[in-house]
Amino acid sequence: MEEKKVLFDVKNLKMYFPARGGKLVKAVDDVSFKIYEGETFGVVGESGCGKTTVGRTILGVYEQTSGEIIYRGKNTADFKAEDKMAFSKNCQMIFQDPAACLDPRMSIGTIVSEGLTVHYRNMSKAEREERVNQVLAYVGLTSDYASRFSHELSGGQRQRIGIARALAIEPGFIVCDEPIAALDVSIQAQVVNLLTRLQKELGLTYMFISHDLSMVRHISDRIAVMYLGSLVELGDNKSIYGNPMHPYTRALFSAIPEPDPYHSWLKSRVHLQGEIPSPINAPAGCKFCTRCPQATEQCKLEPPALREIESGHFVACHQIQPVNA
Amino acid sequence: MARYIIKRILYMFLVLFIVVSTTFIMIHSIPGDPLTATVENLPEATRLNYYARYGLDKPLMVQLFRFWKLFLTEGSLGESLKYPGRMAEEFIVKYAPISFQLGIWGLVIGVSLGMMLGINAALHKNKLPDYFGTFVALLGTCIPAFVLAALVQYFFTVKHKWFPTAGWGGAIYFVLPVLCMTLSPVATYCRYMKSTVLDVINQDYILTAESKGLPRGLIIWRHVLRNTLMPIVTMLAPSVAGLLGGSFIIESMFAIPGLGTYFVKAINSRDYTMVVAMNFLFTATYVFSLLVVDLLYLVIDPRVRLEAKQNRRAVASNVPNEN
Amino acid sequence: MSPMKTDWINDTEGLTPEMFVTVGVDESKDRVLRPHISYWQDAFRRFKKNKLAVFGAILLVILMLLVIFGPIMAKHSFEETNIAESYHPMDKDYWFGADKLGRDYFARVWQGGRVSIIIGVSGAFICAFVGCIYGGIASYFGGRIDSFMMRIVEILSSIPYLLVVILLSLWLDAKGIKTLLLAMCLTGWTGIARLVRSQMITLRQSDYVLAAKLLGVKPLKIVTSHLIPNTIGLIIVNITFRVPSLIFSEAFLSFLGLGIQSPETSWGALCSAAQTVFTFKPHLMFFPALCIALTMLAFTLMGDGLRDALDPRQRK
Amino acid sequence: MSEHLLEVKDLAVSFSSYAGKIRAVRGVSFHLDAGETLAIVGESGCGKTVTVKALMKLYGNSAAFIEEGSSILFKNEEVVTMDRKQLSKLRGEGIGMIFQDPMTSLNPTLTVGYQIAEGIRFHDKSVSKEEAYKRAAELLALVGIPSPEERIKQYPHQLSGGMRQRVMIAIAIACDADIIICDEPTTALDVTIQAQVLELLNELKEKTNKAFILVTHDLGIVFDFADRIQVMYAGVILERGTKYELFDEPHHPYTWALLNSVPSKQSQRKGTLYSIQGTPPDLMMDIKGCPFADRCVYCMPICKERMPEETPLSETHSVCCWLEHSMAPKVKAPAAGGEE
Repeated sequence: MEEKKVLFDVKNLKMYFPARGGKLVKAVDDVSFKIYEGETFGVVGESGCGKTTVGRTILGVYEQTSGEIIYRGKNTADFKAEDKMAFSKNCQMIFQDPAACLDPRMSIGTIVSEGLTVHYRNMSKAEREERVNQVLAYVGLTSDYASRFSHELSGGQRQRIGIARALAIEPGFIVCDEPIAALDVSIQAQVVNLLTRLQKELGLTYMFISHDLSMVRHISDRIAVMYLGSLVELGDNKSIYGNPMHPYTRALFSAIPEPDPYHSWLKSRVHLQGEIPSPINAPAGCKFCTRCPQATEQCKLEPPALREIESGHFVACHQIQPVNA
Repeated sequence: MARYIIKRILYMFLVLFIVVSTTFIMIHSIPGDPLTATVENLPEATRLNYYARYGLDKPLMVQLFRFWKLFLTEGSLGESLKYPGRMAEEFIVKYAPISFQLGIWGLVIGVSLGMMLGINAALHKNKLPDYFGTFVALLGTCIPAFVLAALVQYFFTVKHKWFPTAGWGGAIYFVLPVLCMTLSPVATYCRYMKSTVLDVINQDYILTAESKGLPRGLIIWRHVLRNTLMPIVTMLAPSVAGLLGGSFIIESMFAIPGLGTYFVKAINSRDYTMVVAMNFLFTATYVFSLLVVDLLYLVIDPRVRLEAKQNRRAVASNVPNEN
Repeated sequence: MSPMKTDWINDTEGLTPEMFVTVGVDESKDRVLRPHISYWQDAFRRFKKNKLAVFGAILLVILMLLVIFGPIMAKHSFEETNIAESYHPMDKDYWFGADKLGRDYFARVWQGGRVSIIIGVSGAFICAFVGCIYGGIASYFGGRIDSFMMRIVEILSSIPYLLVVILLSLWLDAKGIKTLLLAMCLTGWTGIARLVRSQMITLRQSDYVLAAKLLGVKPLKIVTSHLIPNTIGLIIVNITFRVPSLIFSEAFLSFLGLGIQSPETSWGALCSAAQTVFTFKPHLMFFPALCIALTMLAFTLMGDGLRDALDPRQRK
Repeated sequence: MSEHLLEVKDLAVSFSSYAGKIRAVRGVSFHLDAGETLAIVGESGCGKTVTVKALMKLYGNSAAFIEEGSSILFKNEEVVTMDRKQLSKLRGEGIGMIFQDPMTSLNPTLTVGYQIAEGIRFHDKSVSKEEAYKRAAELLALVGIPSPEERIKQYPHQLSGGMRQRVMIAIAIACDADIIICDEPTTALDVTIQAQVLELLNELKEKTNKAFILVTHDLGIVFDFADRIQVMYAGVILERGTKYELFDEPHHPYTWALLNSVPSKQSQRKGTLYSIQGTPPDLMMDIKGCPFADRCVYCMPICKERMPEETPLSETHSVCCWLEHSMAPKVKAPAAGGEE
């Protein structure tokens, strides 16, 4: 396999938000990972694990508390104005709620061409229209839609418009933030098929954030598992799903409902006690130690580092030792 | 919790201080003074004498300081400029109870009547009670209090001599003024209560209550009304302020010796002390009603209670919603 | 199990083989069927459906026409005094009769209406303008500036506005439209400032504004293309409700003698003057009072209709 | 007379809206016996929630009504014609319900204990306040909430989502209802919490002889929880059967789509998922023929003309599809999760 090109290199990213009473919500707490060009990088975790914040922070929606985000070898903190423009042209986002991500007062055509007016200033009106129609065709909609308003569309159609808006300026990287969570089962499949098709045709890189573990398994090349702001496990699809090592990952994956009457996932799952602590009062050591069946004194005191256990498979757990160590 | 309450009380005093000081400064910087407002061609010496007596010759800030010092040490609001030798608080003690009685009766009757009409309208949407509520609410918003007062006076005191025209005596003098004062709160609260009840009725927990088999009356009493109180309570403080203003007209039309009539008189005669004193009273009433509303929240809504307990101030959190 | 016809699968009566050819999904069917309407068209359609609101709008138009043309139509000027015609009864010459000084009451009522409506409308627009800018600035900068600006609003709104009016009229040593307007607007804008601020904050956190930011759209462009269009409906509704409340306040202040001074007049001033002779000449009170009531009614009904038409929560 | 605990016949429910009548449920018949679990599966807007709410005439403030000709027999008593008093008894004592969103389904201004106890006290007037709260605490313990004595004094916002859903379950079983309706009970919950809540429901199922109706869009949780499944679409039942029958030999193209649009362990990564084109029909319209016809890849001209009748395939399995007809082409179900 040839050397993969690194698109994003995220190092020790921390994103804290001020909370009531002078406390801090540690939404993302010391997370490092790389995203390679052309891959789908899946991020999974339960609510409050910081997966959305990670996605938004690397796109520059929030200014990180600390840590570095290196985009194509350049630190985003050192970006000049033209770098920022190039970055925003190249890195886009798809949102969870298709109803909320479209301005109700704008026609679909205006929404889709919004980015064109910024990044393709020289385009004539006719060219812009043509581009809008072309992008709409990409996502499987006719040019009739350009003059419509979002309230006239169904949920699945709106999500396609959200995708078309991002695609219009020909980005290379798209953060998909729970793009299917608000959709019906049959529509989910439509959107996921569209995303995989577009990736093949346009060579896109995705960061696919979702709590739907079976969809992430379906679409991702590499997967990061997050728990309470920390990255607990990172690896390629096969090793994460085939050989989950972190106790949380194991519990999480065993709780994926399997549509199979002959095999009860419910009974065979790894049982987890208790619930996720609030990110304001997260445990000092390993974030998972309050619920982990294997937790020791060390886990309570010391946060585990993310170590490479197998080639390309990283786990943050004191109890798991590298294979060839 | 105690810290929260103390904080709110301190804040109340701060607002009161700022508002009263501002009005003090504003009114003392008005061109013209009490003396020239009443007597013309006054000898200069008399004028300066008069100023010296009331300390009006001092710089504004000194006057302000003296005012607060007097209030804090002796609880006095100063000597009336128009009635020498009489203190402002004497007037307040004498006339305020009448105004407050009128205001409180108007508010209590208006709010409760309005709420009842509103609830009924919401529970019988698109039926007779709903139309009736809408009609009353429209009537209340469209007819100014002074027009109603004039009509009421005409019909009940001139045409049919059922009530005394004006003045102040027993309970009978009370009826018409209070009636006129209730109209506006009835309308406001009827409208507001209707929309709030409709909001609450569509909440999921009402469905939960229904699924337990509870009868409609119990659901309305226990689940609907309790949750409509929050927004209604929020409106009370502005209502108190509105009624105080409204009582001015009613008092003057029914010749009731309340503070309202006095206020206008005091202003026209440039009686600074009286104006500041009365403004003090009005602002204090308003700010105090804001405090009461805040404390009522504590009683009604356990969420606010919990926050107060943990002594947190509401800060808009910008943590993204994760789902 | 309920009994079912099991022979249904073999019942071929009336069926032809052509009916059983697989045709699959007709792709062209996946199109929007609903009629194509923009946001404002939709709002207008909704407004038209509300009969009461349409009634309010028509009523308002009639009142406006009367206010504009009433003083012209009258046979006498509203200022022209004629003691000989004091309390002239209603007849062909004096349609609404005459007042104590023999001035044509018809002309005075509509002239008063001009003043009342000018105060209401311009006051509402001034309040909206100031409030929008203030609320917009507070929400745009956020943080400390925002909370400081909102504290000021809080304190300003705890000053009874009656006091402000009185103080101002004394301070400026003038009673009249300008003083009234200034006084009512001095504290009147706080409500809309709060409204605009909270709406802007909500909008700024919305996904579509975030999407625009990520597309690299400049902040000012976001304000003009997303924030303002999505707040405008709210502001329109607020203005519609503020107009009658200002007319009401004006009437109230004029009634107390703090407002418009003779020979200029307003509906409130007319009511105030008529109050003393109410028992003998009730019509002098009736006309201006009715005008106030009808104007209030028109604006309230229209405001209700506009709110229902423009409120995005009601959209389906 | 019916030998079943619950027997529903030709149930049709409509809403009146300003734009016209929305026919949400269009003639649904099914039954339920004590101790068994029935799942109603379908996408949003298919009428599954409306159907189960109709079982206790629970519409809240919406303008829904049951059409004439519908019949719901609960223990041989007609629910459709019940008056308020009978309904009060039915709700809580006969049928209990768990709602989708535990964050909004509990009254924020009342304590958890009160909300459990009020149902108990209303249905059994002889229970004192103390006893009712004691029972509430016992119920909380039963649904797996630690230190129940303290929890009953707490307000809903002090509990996490999973805890609140447990409280909802306690409320539903407080008066010993015969049927527990679970309306999307885990949709709003995280995966690990979902498993905990489902396990609790499974425990309750095993411990008691209650009948359960599970309403969900998630096929994953259906197979582990239900005995029988019925698939709903646009207000009608398209296919029904035991979970084994539906999993092994689904007959309706819509069932195929539902089963295959979710990627499974076996499905090929990044392959095309089996998807359905288009969107469900507008329920305001009259639907001639099969409601799924417009989106069905096997659609035939007859499908758009006439609604197919229910074809029994076994004692428990039946399907409504023209493909079953002797004149229709023989179609094989697509393989799970593969490429089309």
